[in-house]
Parts: sequence; C-alpha cells; structure tokens
Amino acid sequence: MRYSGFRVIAEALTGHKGWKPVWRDATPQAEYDYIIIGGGGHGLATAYYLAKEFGQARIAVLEKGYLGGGNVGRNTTIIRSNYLLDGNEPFYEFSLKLWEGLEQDFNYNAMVSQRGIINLIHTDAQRDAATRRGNAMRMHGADAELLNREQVRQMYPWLNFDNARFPIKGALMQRRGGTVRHDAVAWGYARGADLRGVDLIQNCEVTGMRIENGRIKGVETTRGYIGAKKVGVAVAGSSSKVMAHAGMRLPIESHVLQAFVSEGLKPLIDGVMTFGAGHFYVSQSDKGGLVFGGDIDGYNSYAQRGNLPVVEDVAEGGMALMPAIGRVRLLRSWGGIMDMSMDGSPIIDKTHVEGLYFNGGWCYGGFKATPASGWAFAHLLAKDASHQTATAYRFDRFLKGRMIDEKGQGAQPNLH
Amino acid sequence: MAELQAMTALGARQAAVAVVGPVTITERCDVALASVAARRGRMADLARAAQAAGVPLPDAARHAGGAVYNAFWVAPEMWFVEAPFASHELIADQLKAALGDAASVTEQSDAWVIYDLTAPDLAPLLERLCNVDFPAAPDGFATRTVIEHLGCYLIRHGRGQVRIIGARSSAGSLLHALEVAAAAAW
Amino acid sequence: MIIHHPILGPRDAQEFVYLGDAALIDRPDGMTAGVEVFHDWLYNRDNPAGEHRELWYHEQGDRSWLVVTRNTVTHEITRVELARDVARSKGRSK
Amino acid sequence: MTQSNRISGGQIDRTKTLRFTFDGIPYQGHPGDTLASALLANGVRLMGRSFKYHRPRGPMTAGSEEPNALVELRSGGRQEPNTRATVAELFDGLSANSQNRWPSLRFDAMGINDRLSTFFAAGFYYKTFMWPKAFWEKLYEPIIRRAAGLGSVSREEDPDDYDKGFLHCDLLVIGAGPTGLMAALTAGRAGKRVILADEDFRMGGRLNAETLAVGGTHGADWAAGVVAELASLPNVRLMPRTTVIGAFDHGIYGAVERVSDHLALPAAGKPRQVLWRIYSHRAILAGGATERPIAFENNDRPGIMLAGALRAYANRWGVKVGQRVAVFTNNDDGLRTAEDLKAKGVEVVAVLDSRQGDEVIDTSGRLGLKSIIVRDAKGRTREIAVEALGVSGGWNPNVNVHSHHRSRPVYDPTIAAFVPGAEGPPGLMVAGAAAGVLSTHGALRTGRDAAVEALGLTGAADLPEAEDAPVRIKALWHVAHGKGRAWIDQQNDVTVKDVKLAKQENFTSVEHLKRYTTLGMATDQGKTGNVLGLAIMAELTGRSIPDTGTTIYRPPYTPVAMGALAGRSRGTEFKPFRLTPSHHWAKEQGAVFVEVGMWLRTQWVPKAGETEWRQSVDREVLATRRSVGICDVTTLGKIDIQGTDAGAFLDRVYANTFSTLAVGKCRYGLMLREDGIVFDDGTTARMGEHEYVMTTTTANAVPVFRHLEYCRQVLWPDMDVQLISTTEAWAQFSVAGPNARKVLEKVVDQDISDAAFPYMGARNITVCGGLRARLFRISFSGELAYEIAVPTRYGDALLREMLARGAEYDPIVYGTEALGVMRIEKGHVAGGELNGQSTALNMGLGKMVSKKKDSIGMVLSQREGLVEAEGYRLVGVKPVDPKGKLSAGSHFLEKGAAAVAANDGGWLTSKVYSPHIGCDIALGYLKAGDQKIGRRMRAVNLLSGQDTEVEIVSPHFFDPEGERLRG
Repeated sequence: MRYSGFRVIAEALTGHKGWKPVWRDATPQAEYDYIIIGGGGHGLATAYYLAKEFGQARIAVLEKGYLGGGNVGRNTTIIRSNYLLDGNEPFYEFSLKLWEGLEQDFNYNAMVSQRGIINLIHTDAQRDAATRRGNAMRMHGADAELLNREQVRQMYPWLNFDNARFPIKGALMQRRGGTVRHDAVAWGYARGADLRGVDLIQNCEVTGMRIENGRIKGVETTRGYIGAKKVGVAVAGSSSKVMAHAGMRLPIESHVLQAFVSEGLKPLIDGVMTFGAGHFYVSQSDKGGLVFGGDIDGYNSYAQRGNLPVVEDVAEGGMALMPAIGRVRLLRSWGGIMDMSMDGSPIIDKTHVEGLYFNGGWCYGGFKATPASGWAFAHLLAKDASHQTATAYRFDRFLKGRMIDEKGQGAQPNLH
Repeated sequence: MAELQAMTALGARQAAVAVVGPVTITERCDVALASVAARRGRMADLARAAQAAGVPLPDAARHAGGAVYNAFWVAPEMWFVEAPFASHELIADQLKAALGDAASVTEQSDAWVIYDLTAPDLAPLLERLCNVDFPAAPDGFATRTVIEHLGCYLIRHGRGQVRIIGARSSAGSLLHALEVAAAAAW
Repeated sequence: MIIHHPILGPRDAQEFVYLGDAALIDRPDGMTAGVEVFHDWLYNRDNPAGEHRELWYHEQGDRSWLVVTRNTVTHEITRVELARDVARSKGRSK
Repeated sequence: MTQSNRISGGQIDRTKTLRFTFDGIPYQGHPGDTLASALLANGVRLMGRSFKYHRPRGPMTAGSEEPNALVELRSGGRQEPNTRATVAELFDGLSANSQNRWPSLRFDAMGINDRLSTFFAAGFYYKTFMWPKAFWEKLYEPIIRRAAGLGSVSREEDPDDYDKGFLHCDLLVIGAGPTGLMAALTAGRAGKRVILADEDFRMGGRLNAETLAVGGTHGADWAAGVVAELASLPNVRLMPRTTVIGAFDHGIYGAVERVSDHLALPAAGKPRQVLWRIYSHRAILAGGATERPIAFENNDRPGIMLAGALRAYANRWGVKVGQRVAVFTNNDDGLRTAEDLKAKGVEVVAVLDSRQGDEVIDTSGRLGLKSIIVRDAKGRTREIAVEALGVSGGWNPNVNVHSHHRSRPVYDPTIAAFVPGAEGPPGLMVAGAAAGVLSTHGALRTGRDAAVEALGLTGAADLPEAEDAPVRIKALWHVAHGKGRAWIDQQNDVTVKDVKLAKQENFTSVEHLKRYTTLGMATDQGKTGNVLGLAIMAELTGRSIPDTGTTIYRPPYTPVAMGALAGRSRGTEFKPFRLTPSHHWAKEQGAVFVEVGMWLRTQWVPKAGETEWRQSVDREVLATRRSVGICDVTTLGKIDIQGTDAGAFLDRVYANTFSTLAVGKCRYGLMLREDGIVFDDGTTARMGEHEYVMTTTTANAVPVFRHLEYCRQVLWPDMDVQLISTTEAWAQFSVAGPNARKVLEKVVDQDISDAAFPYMGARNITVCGGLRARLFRISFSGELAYEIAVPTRYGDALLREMLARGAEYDPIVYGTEALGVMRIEKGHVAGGELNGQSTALNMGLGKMVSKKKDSIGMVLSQREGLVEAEGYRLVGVKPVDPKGKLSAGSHFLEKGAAAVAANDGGWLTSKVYSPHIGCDIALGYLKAGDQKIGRRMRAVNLLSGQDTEVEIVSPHFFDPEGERLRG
C-alpha cells in the first residue's frame, strides 16, 4: 500500500477502513540467509537496505521487545554531519544525504526537518576549533558556516547575551542539520523492509549463538533455534551482552544517557542549539515540547534510568543559556543505554567468527547515523567489505593506534 | 615582612563580616593552615612526634583542638593543622621542625578562605547549601562537601557555630552563596 | 546514588568521579608487556549487566580511590573497598 | 461579580475576598480556592482548548492530574504557560489567560480542526506531506508548528529566584491523606525523623474532599488535628505544597516545594520554589489514587468531569458545577458523588450506573455541557438536560513513584486497576490507595502498618474508626455506541477510534500505541487516560490487560519548572568565579578579562588612547621583549609532591625522567595518557631531596591531580608519595624580558645573578625583607624570564612593589593575549596543540618519551598508527606576503589543490599577530610537516573565504637557539 495525501483523504472519507498493518507479524522460519539481531533503527535500516539496495532475500530481523524500542525510540531526534575527523565525516555526511531523500525512498513521512543546528562558541579557543571543524566539513562536501555573535542574536535574541557567565561569541552552523520524528524512522524502515519480504520478528530474544569451526551457524532464541548464513548484530546498548554469546569482549561500556522533554509550548526555538559552556542541547519538536539533554550520568549502567544530578546539571545549562525558560516545566525524563566506545566512534566490522558481523559503539550519536549505518552494515554483510564511508570503523583501530577521537578524551568511554 | 601589605581573599585590607538575618559570617584571616601527611609506613612516628608537639591528629571526619594547634582530618593519614597566624605565619616550617621526616608538610594558609558562621541554629542555612546531615552530625564533625559547585571543608563546632573553608580564589562567590542562602532560609 | 565509603560512611555519589572497570588496577609492566597486552588491558571490557567492580574517586571528599561493587542493572552497591587495599591484595606495590 | 455557583460549606475563608481575572474579566474568590474552583464558583466552565482539535474544555479533575484546564498564569517574565487551574492557588490580583486559541477562547479559529477531524486520524501525518519534497520545511511543517504547542513563553528572563536544598530523614512519607498522616503520626510519635510531603496546600488528601467521618469527627477535621499534632513534634517536618517528583537511587528523592506560587510576588530574598533532595532511610508512598473516566461519545465537554472532582468542588470548595447534575459510574464510589451533592442541595437529575445497564452514549453543548443522551438496559435512549456530569470509571492507584525504577505495576481485577509491582525502589513501601487499598479504614491501617514495618517499631497506635467499604466495580472502559469520537486522552485528543486504527495498523504493543497515537504524552502523562487506552487495546486484540501492560513511568511525577531544577546556577552565577591575585589591581587599571575555565584572567591591560585590542597586545609584547613584562600565572596548577619515592613516582607519570634532576633545578615535563597521547605538560622543580613542585596547565590542574592520586593509590600503592595542591596558596608571576632580573633584584633578598641562579634554577627565597617566596628561572616567552611566587595574600602587594621599584625599566603587565603571542613566537605548545589527539611525536617532542623506564603511555605511544612518518608534525606558518592573514582552524592545502578532504594537509592550531616579526604567524599540525620546512602552501579558511599563501617554517620563530633566555 502506497501512502499519499490522496490516500489519506480517500481513507478519511471511507472511515479509515482500508489501512493495512504497517508490518506483518512474521513467525520465524528454520533458516535465513541473513539474520539481523536488533529491531531498532540500525537493524531495521540494515534489513531494508539489504533487501532494497543489495538485492538480498531471506532476511529476518529479531527483536527481543517491540520494533523501534531501542535508542531509535529514545533519543533527541537530531541529525547533523558536523564531525571533524576523516574517519567520521564522510560517513555522517553520507547519512545526512540519505536522510534528505529518505521519506520519498521509503514512502513514509518521518518529518525530516532541516531547520539547522548551531554549536555556540564562548571562547576564542572554541572558535578556532569550530573553524577547524567547519573547514573539515566543507572539504568533505558538507555545509558549514561560522556565525558571529550578532548573527546568533538575530536568530535567538532572547538567549543570555547580556548577563552570561560565559558570553556567546558566535556559533558554528550547519543549516542542513535538523531533527527527524524518531519513531517514524523505525516504522518507515520496518514497513519498507516488510514490503520487501523481510521477516520482522518481535518478542524474540537471542539467547545464544551456534558457532562451529569458527563459523556462525545460527542463533538460539526465546522462540527457538534459527539458522543463518550470516548474522549481523545491531543492538547498541546491549552489544556486550549479545557479543558475549560469541565469546567476545568489546571496547565498549554501557552507560545511561538521560534526555528530557518539556510541556508543549508555542514555537520558541526553530532549530537545534548546543550550549558550548555547559552540558546542554535543545530543539523544539513539532508538537511544541523542548527536547533537550546533556551529559551521560557517567557510570556503567544497564538500568535505563538516571539520577538527579545530571537532571540538575542539564537544567543549569538550560537556564544559563535561556533565562526565559525558568517557568517552562520539564515534563518527562528518560534514560537509554549507550554503547560508549573507547574513542567515541562506532564500529562496523567483521569479527573473528566467520559470518558474524558487528555494528555498535554508537555512543550517543547513533540516531543521526541510522541510514548510513544500515547502508554500510548491509554493504558489509552483502559484500564482505566495508562501505567506502565506514572503512575506519574497525575493531583493530585501537590495537593499531588509529583512534577516531573527536573529543580527544582517550580510552575513557564516559568522557566521550 | 612588613614591607608588603596583605590583602584578604575578598580583595580588602580588613576581614569581612556579613550579617544576614540571624547569621553572622566572619572572614578569618588570622588562621594559619598547613597540611600534614604521614610518610609511607611512618604513622606511628608521626603520631609520637605530633603528640610531643601538641598537634592533635583526630580520627577520620573529625576536628580536634589543642593548646596551640587544632587539626582536622582530610584524607587517610593526612590532616590540616590550624594555628594562630600571628604566631605561625611560618606554620609549615614550624611543623616540619616538630615532625621531622615522618611527615610531608605543606603550607596551605593562603590556599583558602575561612568563614566562621554563627547563629542560634545553622541547620536552616546549611540544608540549603550542602548535603551534610548537619542536625545529626556531632560537634567536632569535619568533612569536605560541595557548596554551589565549590569544594569546601565544613567543620561543626556547634549547632550554631560552623567553619567553612573554601578555595581562596572563589572567596567572593562562596560568600555570595552563603549570603543569598541565609536570606532565603529565614 | 550513595556510596558507603569504608572510612566516611554514606556519601553522595555526586562527590565522586567515575573511572571504570576495576580491572584497570591490573596494569601490565611497561618494561615487559608489549602493545597487545596493553591494548587488551586498556581497551577491552567485560561490561557486565550485573555485578561490576569499578573505580570511583572521592574528589569532593577525602581523595580516596575506591573499588565499588555495584550492580549495573539495579545500581545496588554491595561492597566498597579502598582501591589501595585492593591493589595491594593483587600484589601491586611500587 | 457574583459567585453564582458558590454553595455552602467548604474549606475556604469566606471572610476574605480575593480578586482575580481570567482573559481580562474580573472575578472574585476566597482564600482556599484554586483558580479552577473560583472560576467554577463564578459559573465559568470553559477554561481551555485541546491540543489537536482545539475542542472547548473545562476542568476534568480537581487535582494535579488535570489534562484540560491549562492556562497562562501571570505575565511578562513571570508568564507561566500550561498551568493547571485545578492546582493554581488563588491569590489577590491573580491574572490568568487562556491559551492555544485564537482569537478568543470562545471562538477559536483552529476549532476548524475539529470539523475536519476525520482527516486528522492518528498518525495521518506519517502518510502524507511528502511531496513536493521541499514543501515539508517550507510549508507543511511551519503550519503544523504554529498550530501546535500549548502555552507560550514570554522570552523575558524569569525574575524570580530558585533554591536547592538537602534534607535527611528516617522516613519520608509521600502524600498527606489518611494513609500518609497515619504513617507520619506513627513514626513521629516514635521519635523518628519524619518528612511528610504533600503536593496540595492543605494536607488531608481526599479527606478534605469527602464527607467521611474519621474517629467520629469529620475527616477533614481529623486531618487538621493530626497535622497540628505533627506540627508540634520537633522531629517531624511538614512540607505542604511539596511534590515528590521522583525516586532515585539509594533512597534519594527529589521534591519541589512551591514556596511563593500562592503569593503575588515572592517575599524579599525568598525563592519562588525550592528543589529538595531528600535522603531517606525509608519511604512510604501514600500518594493516593486517581479517578479515571469512561470513554463515550463527546465525553469531553466543559461540565463533564470526574465524579470525585465534582464531589471535591462541592465539599472542599463549596462549588456546584451546574444547576442540574448527573452522575455516570461503574462503581460504588461514583454513587457517593450523587449523595454528597444531594446533601448539598444540588439537583441530581440522574444517576446512571453501568452495572444496572445505564450508560451515557452522547452529549451536547458546544462550549459547555447542555445535555446527555442516556441508554438503559433495555436499549431505550433519552436526553437529559444537565450542566454537569460526574463520571467514575474507578480509581487508579498512583503507582508512579514506585515505578520510577522501572518496576511494572500488576493488574488487580478486584479493583480493576494496576497496583504497585513487587520490585520497587529499595526502601520504598506503598500504602493506602496507592497500594490499591481504597477504603478510609484501609488507608489508616496500611499507613500505620507501613510505618511500623519500615522503621521496625514495636507496638502500634490504635486506629480511629472509619468506613471500610469494599470496592464494588464492574470494569467499563468505553461505551460501545455509534460512530462519534469518545475521548481517552483529552489533552492530546486521542479517541477510541485512534486506538482502533492503531490496532488495525498493527501498532498493538502498548509502546507502539502510545507513540503512534500520542496517548499519554500530554502534560498529564496519561494519569487519567492511559489505563483506558491499554484496556481498550486489550479488548481489541483479545489479550488480557496484564498481558497488554503499561508504558514506563518516568520522573517527574508532575511537571517541574526548569528554574527549580537549576536553582541559583544561572546568569553570571552559572558557575563560581575564580579570581587571580592580581585581579583587583587589574580591575583598577581597566583591564579586560577573559574566562579561562572558572578563572577570570587578565586578557590585556589597555592604556589611555588605545582603541583597538591589538594596540594593547602589541605594546605589551614589544615592551616585554624590549625591557620587561609581568604576567599573573597563578592559574597554572601547582602540586606539591613529597616522599622518599617522589622522584621514582615522577619517572612513572612523566614520559621523561625526573629522578635525576638536581635539587634546586627544574625541568620541562611531558605527561602522557595511557593511550600514548599527550595529557599535559609543565615545569616541575626539585625543591629538596624528597620534595618536588609540579606545574600543570590551567585547564588540567584538577584532572592531573586526580590522575596522580590514581597512580599513587591504585597503580603503585606502596610508593612513599604525598600529594597536595598548592595552586591557590601561591600568587605566581612571570617576569620576562631582558630586564627581568633587574626588576627582580629590586625585590628579591638573595643573589640571583646568572651565576648564582642559572637557567632552570628553582629556589626558596625571600622578598622585600624576609617574606618567604619561591623563584623559578623558566621561560614561556623565550625571554630571560622567571616565575616568582609569594603567599597569595601578598600577591597584589608584590605586583605593585615590582612595578614601583622597577619603574626605571618601565615594566608593564601583560595578559593572556600577549602571553599567547610570545609563546607562539617561541613555538611552545598550549591549548590548541594539547588537544587530546596529539602525541609527543606530533609536537616534535618524540625524543622526550624515554623507553628506558616504564611510564604511563610509553608502550601504547609506539603503536603503528601513532609513529607514522607521514603523521602530523608541529610546524610554524608565515604568510608569504607579510600582509597576508591567517586564521586558526584554517587547513593546509598545496598550491593549486582543490579544497577537498583528499588534499587536506592539516590545520593551523593557533594564530597570532607577531609585532616582533611584523605579520600573522601560526602554529599548525601538518602531515609530514618536519619534511616540509621551507615549502610554500596555502592556509585556507573556507568559512571566511580566506586563502593565504604561506611558508612552512620551524615552530621556533623567535630566538631559536635560546640565547635570550639563558642571558
């Protein structure tokens, strides 16, 4: 069923009787060519592109809970490609380009909205770093502009320009950055994959891997054994747990990141903004809620909930930047598990087990990567070779000293 | 030494006194401070020398007074020792002489600003400043805590008598935090 | 969270700075171990969902490094030790 | 103005009249009123508009679960959007306005959405607005954004203060209804430290809203008596107007006290609200229960409210919502509303009990309820004119706080509701209605028993007598009738139809239901609607209600003002200031300051006539290089390192060697992280056999100290090393320039001639006739230079003394800008180069990493990716044309090369104008830069259009042989 404005009107006039399930509830078959573990954004995108772009079939996605219930359903919806390093920027720019055509591609309105992102600058050193980054972005074909203080003030005159502890001196802007309706991304990929014959299997947790002579044979699940020629793992947040089934230890720690939404408000913030002098970033959803966050809580956790100090820290940043939001109310907080890697950058790579592939370590940057991650992982699964934009995302980069450390924090995941 | 005139942590010539409601906040520039840390495996030697020199070395999280020297615990086998500044401007040298090589001694007088707080009951103020369970703490309780992002030492001399020792460079910010909290507390 | 400091009793976790897995105590000797050993020690983690021994530093306190045994699913803390004692028990000295 | 719907009784003070306005119209109420009760007393039912369809709405509840009656309270910087009129305490002069409507509440143009609702079914937007592609951002989304949102923000700064605080107790009791009061009383009488917090301004909970007797007296009076007793106990803290917002780990609860919201303005010095962090050994959730509605067609009209709310307005506030009233219930409690209203003399025209087969199937009245259509067991329908309808679908225990650790509530069919699950936050018990015990007696009993159990008390007080009626309910979630819309989530306009569509499209997981329809995502977080929605989904799918389950309960319990969460940390008080010893002097001189972390440092010190910052900075640089300049470098971290193993310890933490350093000398040290990347650098001096003084960068003072403690305690626990920071103990000044020694000789008491105090010397000295001081002969500028330190209290005086006594040499004070110019001229690395991504080799310091000893980072610094010949190397950069401009952050390109990543040669890390050289100069990391000295390239800044031909030079622009600093 193709979605369109015409269809919406036609269905409205006939009592919405004709809408079909957005995906089938598939029952597991005995064997697949490809099993993708993880029905979050990256797993669903991988399945979608495997089928659509790489012409593969006999694909299943195994999800322990409900589709889109991972970090794709629990993030602050930001897309951007404002990365610094060669290992990252081509990949994120590829992702942004995929976002730009995504809705037409999978025929689902995920509300990709390029209203721009600004990273505020408060010191000369930050301006120097922003200049370096902006140039790197431009050299990789992304857009970047350096705004001065007055340009920022024109955009958001009500920010704290006059009484700030750390005055705003400008911003690095990427106009093509923006937000996407996060759940819709999962549903759009799920629907697109389902239409191409992918089996989407919910409530199916992987409990083991069958590996013989160094080669993957299939996976044990709560719904029985399922054979597979190739298995791709895309379970960021639970990567260490799942890869332990293959005897692997990862350069990853699981941490909790909280995010927040305010009550609905009339339009206040058009684009996305990050505060450069505190831990705070914010955008406003189409429904009117301010969607914001800050730092991770900082300790290993699978609890999917956080603690109060980070809430306060984020609010302090928010109030320091936006003195007008004192009476705006925080409505809801949530906590997701982040795959914090040792250099802050992801891994899309083969493993020592033939036929077993890994996608993870997204830190808190996984959402914006969803399309490119799916595409690159599908490429790796189908062709046994890294996609050209993801060649640096290898396990052995740590052994070889080729870290992709955007923040320069070293082998300490909670600082990335 | 008379050639150079000292400046208080707040940038004045005289120690500050602020009165907010029932609270009096008094800046103390007349206290010398030094850290004393036992050398590895020399705690017994240090304890002997300290006793001889009249330097109390209280248990963890405690402050103890002596004839000249007072001290409070700051870390395992480490204390901050207080003495009158007028007689002990060279407190580190004096302590080194007394304690010998059993301890590492470091001058700390000018690293800190000291505020003494007095009021009939300081609990309503302290509950707005830091997470110390002040009403339940005994007199002589000494701890490090955080006040408005500033690491401080807090010493309870009584329900209405507290010493707060904060970083000297932030003396103004700390005093401001004490004053606005006091205004809100009563 | 509240960490029951072995010397100071219950203290708010906000006073502490987190480092990570207490396996980091087992630093190889740089004069005998090579890149591969150091790499595995520094970069790879068990990252368990469950009991986790981890290093915390009481920065706004007595500056003790602690080994905290904490469940990463429930956040329940079952044991807190001075890291120095743990390190010695593992044979570390000078 | 008359309060036409005010009836007798209630806990309001009729002796005082409060004036207020709503949408500019003046009204009157009394102390004890909420905005909602006062408006209802004045006959105003219409208070808001819904989110999507802009349906006219009145209050549905009398509490914090209110989805409909949201208003903008106050104005200007105090404008408070989305305020629930049902909990806004009335004060004299209150001014409120309706929101999310245009041009007026009664006539809202966006009400057109309601007429077109069939086109706005759940998730319709996912299926359209995709073509043409550009129209989403340009057309569709802007329209949607303007239409969406609820209240508005004034954009002015909130002028009120917010505080934070910390409380400790044996027992925190959350909620001061009969359960909480009994729990607090039991614990309080036992002498325990008790905190009793309640979101309401009047403690007593439902007892205030009921006519029930407790202990032979009116429940509200009993509650007042208990509150009075608790108030008399010194170990009990009563916290009305305080909402416990969340249960965090290990017995820490967040709570927000609304100190001044019931006042026109906060009293002087007083905050608007306080965020309390409550540390409790044990806690009891006595948060009561929330009534839920029944879905039927057009069940959202102003005048339709929960039966318990209707009763509360009558009993507590003396308000009847309409002249003619009906009640629709599926349980006995709903019948109480009819009885209480009748007792108050309100005309109850119909009591419709679904258990008898009576149902409301539709209603009429666009801006307020006019009539209901009812159907009896035999299927007969009739229309009854009413102005108010009370609906009761049963009561949901308020399990929220108990579920904040992701414990899932379990379904209890005997009360047709979810009750707390087994695994709540450790230390938290649940009692009373929150635990599903819905009688007054049950509340008192479980409240008492919970306190006894939580605190291990022996013996328990007798309970006052109270009703113990069983719950009699037959679940009814929605009335099956017709094709119209029956609301579940009133604020977000989610109807039964939307649930059906979600089912049809396979969004059957309760999380999918929520996310697809927006059920429960409004400001009330589904407190009244969620259970309805999931129960209807259970019906549709044939699953049980327990199998369908609930979504996740998250903090905060009710929405919290951002100001309260931020407290005092805002504006210039966002972070504390750290001031240098020379701050006061510099301020007198009109210096310009710059934020460096929390420090304020002198950036430059303008002289009269200087209008551009460069004039000041150039002058400071030239004066220093010509004669002498002084700079406050106190902010650099200083760590005192003592112990018999101090030297060996430094050998481990620095890449280079310190144990061989002579006493009285200092050395530049390079500190790596374990991954081989440079962590920090600085000069460390050996002041005695077992005594070193380490210097760190300003930024890394704290991380380096933490790292050293780690090395000392964890890695090498038996080393005899003691550490203490002395950063603030010493005021330290750099004195640089050819005349530096001459100026210092004016203040230093000892011989500091080159012979007596050679380059890299470090000594304890005295100044000005005996003041203890330290002197280090080190240079960051390339000049003959020293750093002199005195106890901080004398720093200001020393600076003035050096300037006065050295006046013949025209000493100047320079700031961080001139400091930066001189260090770049000299090729010293700093912030731009110490970026956490660079190795010693990158910085041209590779030889400093000793392989003869084990040190942090030594091994991993040898990995292949870190030692490539083609890797980045630090270089100097000069424009070929001296007038050419450089920018830090520009990238290197070969001449003629396109500005694409494949050609990217590296970047400029730091740039200054060098008055000495007479042009812009820069440092940069250039691929294989050490092999490219002398080459001409381009430094390109695509962001500004700057494209400058440059020459790659040694990073040591100035005195590369170091003759000056040894002079």
